[in-house]
Amino acid sequence: MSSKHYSLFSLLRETLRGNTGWKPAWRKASPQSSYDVVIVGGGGHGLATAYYLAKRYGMRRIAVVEKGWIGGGNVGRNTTIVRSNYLLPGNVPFYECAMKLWEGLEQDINYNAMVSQRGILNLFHNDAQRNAYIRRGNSMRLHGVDADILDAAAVREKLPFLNFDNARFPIQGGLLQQRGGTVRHDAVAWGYARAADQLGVDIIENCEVTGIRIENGRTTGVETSRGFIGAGKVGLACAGNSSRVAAMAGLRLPIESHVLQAFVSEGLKPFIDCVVTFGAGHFYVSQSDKGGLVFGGDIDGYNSYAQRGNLPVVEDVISGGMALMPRIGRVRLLRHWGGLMDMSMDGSPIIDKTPVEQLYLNAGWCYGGFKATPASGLCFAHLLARDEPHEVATAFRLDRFGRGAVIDEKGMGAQPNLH
Amino acid sequence: MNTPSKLSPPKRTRANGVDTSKALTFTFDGRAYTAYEGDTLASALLANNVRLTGRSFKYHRPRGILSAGPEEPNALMELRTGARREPNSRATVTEVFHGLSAASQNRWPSLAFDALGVNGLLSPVFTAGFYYKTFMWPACFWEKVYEPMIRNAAGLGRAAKEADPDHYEQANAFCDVLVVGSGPAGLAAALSAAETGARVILCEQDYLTGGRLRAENITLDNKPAWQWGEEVTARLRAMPNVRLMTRSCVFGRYDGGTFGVIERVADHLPQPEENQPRQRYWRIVAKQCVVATGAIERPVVFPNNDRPGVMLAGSVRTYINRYGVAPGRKAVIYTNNDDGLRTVTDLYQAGADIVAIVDARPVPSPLAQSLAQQTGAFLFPGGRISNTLGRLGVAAAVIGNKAGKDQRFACDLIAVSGGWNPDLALTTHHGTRPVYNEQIAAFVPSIKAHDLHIAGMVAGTLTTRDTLHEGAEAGRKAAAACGFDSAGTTELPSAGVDETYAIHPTWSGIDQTAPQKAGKAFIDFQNDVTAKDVKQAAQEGFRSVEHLKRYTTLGMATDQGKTSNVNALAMLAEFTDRTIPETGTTLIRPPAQPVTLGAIAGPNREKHFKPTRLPPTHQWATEQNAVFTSNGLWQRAQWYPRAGETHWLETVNREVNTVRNAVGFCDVTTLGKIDIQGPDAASFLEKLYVNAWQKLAVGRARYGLMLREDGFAFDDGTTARLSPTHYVMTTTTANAGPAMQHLEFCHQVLWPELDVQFISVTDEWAQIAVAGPNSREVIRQLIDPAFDISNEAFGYMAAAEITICGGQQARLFRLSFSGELAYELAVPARFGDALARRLMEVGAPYGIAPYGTEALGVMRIEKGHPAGPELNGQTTAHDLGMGRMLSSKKEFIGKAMAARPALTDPRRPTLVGLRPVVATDALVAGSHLLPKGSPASAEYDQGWISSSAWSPTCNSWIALGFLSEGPSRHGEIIAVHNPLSGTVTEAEIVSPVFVDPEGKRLHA
Amino acid sequence: MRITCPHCGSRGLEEFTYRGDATVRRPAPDAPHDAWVDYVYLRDNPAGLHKELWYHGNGCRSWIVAERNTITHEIHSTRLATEALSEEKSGS
Amino acid sequence: MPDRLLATSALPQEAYRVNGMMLSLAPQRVTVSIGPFAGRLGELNAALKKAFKVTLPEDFITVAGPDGLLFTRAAHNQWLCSAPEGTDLLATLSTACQSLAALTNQSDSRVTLTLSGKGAESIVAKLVALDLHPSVFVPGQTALTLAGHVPVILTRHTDATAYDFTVFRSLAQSLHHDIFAAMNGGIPTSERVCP
Ligand SMILES: Cc1cc2nc3c(=O)[nH]c(=O)nc-3n(C[C@H](O)[C@H](O)[C@H](O)COP(=O)(O)OP(=O)(O)OC[C@H]3O[C@@H](n4cnc5c(N)ncnc54)[C@H](O)[C@@H]3O)c2cc1C
Ligand SMILES: NC(=O)c1ccc[n+]([C@@H]2O[C@H](COP(=O)([O-])OP(=O)(O)OC[C@H]3O[C@@H](n4cnc5c(N)ncnc54)[C@H](O)[C@@H]3O)[C@@H](O)[C@H]2O)c1
Ligand SMILES: Cc1cc2nc3c(=O)[nH]c(=O)nc-3n(C[C@H](O)[C@H](O)[C@H](O)COP(=O)(O)O)c2cc1C
Ligand SMILES: [Zn+2]
Repeated sequence: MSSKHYSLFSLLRETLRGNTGWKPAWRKASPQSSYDVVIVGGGGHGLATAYYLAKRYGMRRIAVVEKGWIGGGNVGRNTTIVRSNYLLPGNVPFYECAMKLWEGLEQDINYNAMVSQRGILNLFHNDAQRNAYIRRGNSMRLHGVDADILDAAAVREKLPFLNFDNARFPIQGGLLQQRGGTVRHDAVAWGYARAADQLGVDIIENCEVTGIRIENGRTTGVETSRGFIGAGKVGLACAGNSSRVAAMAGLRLPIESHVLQAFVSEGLKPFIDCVVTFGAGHFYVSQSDKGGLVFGGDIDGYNSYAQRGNLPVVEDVISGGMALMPRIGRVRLLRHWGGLMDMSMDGSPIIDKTPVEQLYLNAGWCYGGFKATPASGLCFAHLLARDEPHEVATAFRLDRFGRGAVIDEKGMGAQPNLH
Repeated sequence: MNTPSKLSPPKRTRANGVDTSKALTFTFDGRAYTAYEGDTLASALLANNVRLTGRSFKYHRPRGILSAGPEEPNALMELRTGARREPNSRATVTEVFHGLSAASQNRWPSLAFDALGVNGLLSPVFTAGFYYKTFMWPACFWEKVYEPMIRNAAGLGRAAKEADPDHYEQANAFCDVLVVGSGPAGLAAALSAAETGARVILCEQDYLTGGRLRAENITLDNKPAWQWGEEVTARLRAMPNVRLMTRSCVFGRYDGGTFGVIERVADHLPQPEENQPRQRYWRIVAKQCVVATGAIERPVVFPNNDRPGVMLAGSVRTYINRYGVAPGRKAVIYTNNDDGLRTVTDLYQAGADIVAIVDARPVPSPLAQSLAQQTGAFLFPGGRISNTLGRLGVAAAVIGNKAGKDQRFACDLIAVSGGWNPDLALTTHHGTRPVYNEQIAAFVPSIKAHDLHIAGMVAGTLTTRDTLHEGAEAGRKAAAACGFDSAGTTELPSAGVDETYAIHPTWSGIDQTAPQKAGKAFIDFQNDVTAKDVKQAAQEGFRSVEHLKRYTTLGMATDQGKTSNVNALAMLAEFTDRTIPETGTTLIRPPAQPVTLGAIAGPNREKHFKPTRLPPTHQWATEQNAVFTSNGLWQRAQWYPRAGETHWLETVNREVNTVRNAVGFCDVTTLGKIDIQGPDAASFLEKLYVNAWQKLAVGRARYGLMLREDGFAFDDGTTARLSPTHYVMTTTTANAGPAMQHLEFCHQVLWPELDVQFISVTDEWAQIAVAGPNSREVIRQLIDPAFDISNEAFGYMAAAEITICGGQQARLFRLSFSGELAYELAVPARFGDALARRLMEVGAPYGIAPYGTEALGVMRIEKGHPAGPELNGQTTAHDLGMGRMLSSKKEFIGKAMAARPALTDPRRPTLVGLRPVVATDALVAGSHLLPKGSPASAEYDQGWISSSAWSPTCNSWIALGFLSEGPSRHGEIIAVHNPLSGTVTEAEIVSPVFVDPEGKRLHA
Repeated sequence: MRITCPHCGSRGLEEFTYRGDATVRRPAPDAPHDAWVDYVYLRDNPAGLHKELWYHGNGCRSWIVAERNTITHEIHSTRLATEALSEEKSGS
Repeated sequence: MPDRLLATSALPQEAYRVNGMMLSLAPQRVTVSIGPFAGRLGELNAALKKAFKVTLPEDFITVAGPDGLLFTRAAHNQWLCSAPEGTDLLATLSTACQSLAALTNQSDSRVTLTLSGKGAESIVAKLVALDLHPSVFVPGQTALTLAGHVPVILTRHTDATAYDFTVFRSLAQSLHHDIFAAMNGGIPTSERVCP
């Protein structure tokens, strides 16, 4: 038996063998001349799509083409928060579908992605925020999603070190989703890649899509840095680069690309055992299994493809952290980085066909697409296989902007940098 | 100082950086030791023969001091105690002060005996990425068993438990030329730039300038090189155009020539002096920058290369020359380049025995031969160290000769040099990856930027002489780019002997055929990543350097791979049959060194996290014992409790009743006020608001609603016309800023042809609402007799400029948010306080009382006025029951998109009032509305409650909400679901106007 | 990042607010629905030079059209929106 | 006839002194904003020239007219004109400018704090991200900028070591606290204090 299946047993056996039997987690595939489906983008969404296409929809001859190394995009640079605490009916069932898939992920793909349901607590600091969270929590409950409202005393019991007594905006309570939490980001990419690979999907790294070939209004394949690859269907899952790739097919999207930064502190003995978001500033935090405080805040706020941010946001985020947790004053920042957000005009995603035949789009995830990964993959696979939206993704249509059926959780309107 | 003799450190010789006349005492793990001023914690521990300083992250291996700088991966400690506890502090850059207490971390029960050292035994299982392959069964065990186990072992030091008691500052500085680093390159650069007259800032992270000049036993102008450094430093300090910042680390290069810098103002003191910041975060904006950050030495990878006593060769020299401490008495030197051989000389001169010189280069080095002869050391040309022995530190080295035969040598120090890596972090922060330079076997900066110059060791330049020249040249060029030209050239000292640096890289440093027999060969010390892990990762397909990093955690520790990255990727290249350039290197990100979070936040903490805006009556309200609440940045009185009132609701009910039955007043200054003037002012308003404005009469006000361009409601308020070309607009408190921005956008970008001017007058006018049936009488007491405010002369929605109190200029508006007869009276802000006091006086006979935002809120709900919760950015004019306000006769912002089908769908939830069937059943805002009798499930969800209150006027709970087809459902009983609290309440759908629907009161 | 306000000179990012693409033009009131959808929602979102609107709200309150490279963040030019637009209207 | 209302200051009158510097409330002045209507700047300047022998400064500086009048550029198309307490400035300007500009009373909108003393520049530098070098931010110059999170009109006195922070009245206490905290923190040792 090869060391393909992961388990404690295989681990022990390999230990005895000096760890010489491990196989590559996924093959280094080279492009074939054509596939039934080519997914552009080896991020979480692209890889999950390929996996579900093969696993649930029985498709074969699938390729994922990735311009760099898989997981080098946002799936590998996000703050790992998963939750389904949404308000609007277009969103809740979809994110809850994702949450359920996370809950069974390890067994499904035989990879420990460390899905950790340690809870997510959104703090509120005034009555209006509280009422908005009650509305949201109730919406979740009506959709069968877990939600609880904590008052200030309950929050204090849970996280006694937050700033309760000397705060500019005192904590009044929080909305807790206990099933929310974190998932080890890289493992999601690697786990889906490995699982898809085992079902025969070609994962082609260092292969940049440079053009989309369209003949008679119909997509026939993609031009890449490694040559033309023919495709029955092409699915775009390029996150922050969606507009650039869609432009290859002459499409303009309701999307702007923005930078979001993330931060990690030096490793510390664990003291935060859930995800906390500050309601009076731009700050959210969790503590990784290595001990680093992983945190973030607002987007930098201007169009960018640079994958790095600027100082004002660094200051804004860190002062939010200090306002919330004055005990971290002497803790040090270890590293900060950025990712490219595909900020849509209403802050919600798009999983839909495009006006170009056989070209499909999965985009507009803003800063919240990591939590969506399994459902996004499933629904995109469904759309690619069946040519109709999955039942939990019926709201994510491209024409919703024209119709006015926008899904605007924050009520910020058509300005991507405000979502 | 009276210290026991057994504590006195060995005599320091030649130390150019410590003052041996000033002894200090500090403790490490509770034991007291002596140090001198100028010592780092590391140099002091070494001087006291303390070698074991920490435990590694994963295997809890004993670790000692590896380096003498910020790259230190091993000697991390908790400094200070209590609220000032500072985890993960590198002993190598910690200045000792009298009374410093340091403690080792990540060990239990003690540093010498660490129970988790057993992890080392499990290391064959704990291979790269092992956790991805297991802990999956049973599923529920992850959160309950496995993860807690992992988290129990996670982390290094402990964050303080209490709020940081120190304070921090931010500051800005600007210059022509920023020079980073004060080694020979940086000093020469700063000098040559400064001599042109350019404004120069020199930042050095160390507390002393000089860089390697202090570490090396070399001369400049026939004097010890460090003396030249001190002279130049003194000259720079004296120049008026130079700012010299020591203890200041440039941690990041950001866009637009902006650099982030942390100055450690008081870390070398027991605690900051009163009011002194602990650290200061600088934003430095430089037109040009010279990066002269030097280089970091690489360790060599060999089995058990992590024992305390294995130290970087260059750091050994630093301890000898700068601190006067020889880190060992019997030394083995292991090098693959000439630079490492200097350590032989320095150690020998410091009185140490040189046991062996292992020169890994295949071609024997003549320098090594002569040094061996001179020192009597065994020489192993082409040799390697195949193992080390010792329990809590090195006791012997096993050295293999060229032929592979092993020999064992007792020693207490192994000085290693695998070559030098330019410290090029700042050159990569914009994403430029460095390129590999074969000659020095290291990555060098590749960046080409018009505002960045690179000089010295960081550029890969090796000799002191070249470094000096390159520095001076860089400084000159940088200054010239700012328009400063110098006639002369900077005078540079003459360097002594030319150093040589012939390197032959020894990447794996281990016998590839049997790498792990002897023990683990560490690459990343802190994260315990070994050569074997790299090999396994490659085997599992993690061939990209970035994959390798993430799969093995190599380079992700507090040192960010400063000593490990290049060794690792070179080894990966070997394992995957690629060249080093093909393999590439991982991206370096800011901060160049870990920076204190408190410093970045600066003074913006606790109560000063954000500024506070105070309305003009704040002081008065404080005297009235008001309870305050934040409304954006504003502090507003929420209610005014009186003696005997036991619950806030009692107070609020009284305030509401006072307004409804007598008269109350409330400071509404916080509403945005914009003065709009110009021939096109009316046309401008027509564009902004959905409703018509041209025909509004002078002296009248009108309610207006603004949409966003996407057709959803943006803001509302009343706007009054003071003259044909003059209006005053009010906005909500929350949208005062955004509205101003919106107006500027409309004026400058959309309709620049409109001749209109506007300016905020929010702060200019103290505006107080006076409401209640007695309000007219109260206003009459104030108003000058010339003005007639009878209902006939000054009806509902009238507006006038008047005088009060004997000539005081004021504005009076007859507006009502409460639904009562009401006015808003505005006076210049400085009179706001006096106006409140006067209202109390003149209103007393009429039963006046102040009311706060809570009563205001209750009354606006009673009257059905939308506010923030209704104008939440998701609602349309139609939803708010204002669909008919949308003018069909004119163009306005949002008109086109408001007509989209989904926005005009009659099934959209629309504003309604709700009244519980049982008056005392609370209606909770945020509850959802479902048809009576339907299951609590989203498919039956028809709306929600946006605002609710106990209405003392109706003697019932009341609420505003949005309900599908609401207006046609008045009278229906609906179920109000609040599953969060498990309650379902029945309520009747009613008109949103609960009080005085005919508007009699406000027209009274 | 620093932006040169034509009035105030070089200032830090924190003084400005962003509004995105400066090339979109508000359609005529009677323009077809699609033109409005385009204007409000669709963007080129280029990687490279981008003409964009910034508001110097914590300064002189000017709206500024900046040409900025979205890959390098380098700003090539800044102009007052009023001037840039009036030029466009006069066709120069 | 009721008594006149008494004015209240947004901040206590007393000056704060620390580390050789002083933070004080500048004397209250009367202020009116001038917003020239479209295409009327030329006429307006001519009218101002006639009435006060000055024109609105194109640069962000303050120019002095007769009787203690000061004109400061205060936005892209707005100026603030101030005069000593007691002047009926709005009337004076209305006469002079007729309908060439929007005039709005701003006397109570803002409060001016003066920071003076040796080293004041380094305190300003803690709050304001502007190059304060006297060759760049020259004496007499004005900048609309942020002091920390608070928008201000910053003016350097002609005697170079004093600065005026003109701030919205509601934010005056907050800014006062911030400046005072910065003063307390002292002058950075790397600072070159202009004599
Ligand atoms: C800092 C940060 C924090 C975040 N935090 C969270 C969080 O806490 N919770 C959450 O739910 N979400 C979070 N997100 C958002 C989330 O990471 C993304 O929405 C999600 O990962 C996007 O989907 P993806 O994984 O498929 O994207 P990616 O991983 O970005 O995948 C897209 C891939 O497409 C590839 N590609 C692009 N163009 C081409 C081309 N021409 N040819 C071939 N390949 C191409 C890219 O290289 C990339 O690998 C965060 C994002 C960032 C940056
Ligand atoms: N020939 C050889 O084998 C060899 C090898 C190594 C060094 N050297 C010698 O070392 C010297 C190198 O001179 P140099 O000036 O290039 O380097 P340096 O190491 O002397 O000086 C660099 C300085 O920059 C500082 N620094 C680094 N990063 C910083 C940051 N982010 N912020 C603030 N300060 C920072 C360091 O503390 C240090 O003081 C030369 O004399 C050279 O000959 C020679
Ligand atoms: C959840 C999470 C935790 C991280 N923890 C660490 C860490 O402990 N140490 C570290 O060096 N980097 C850490 N990183 C950051 C990565 O090193 C890296 O910066 C990030 O994946 C983006 O890649 P890039 O910087 O190469 O662009 C972490 C990243 C994420 C998403
Ligand atoms: Zn400006």
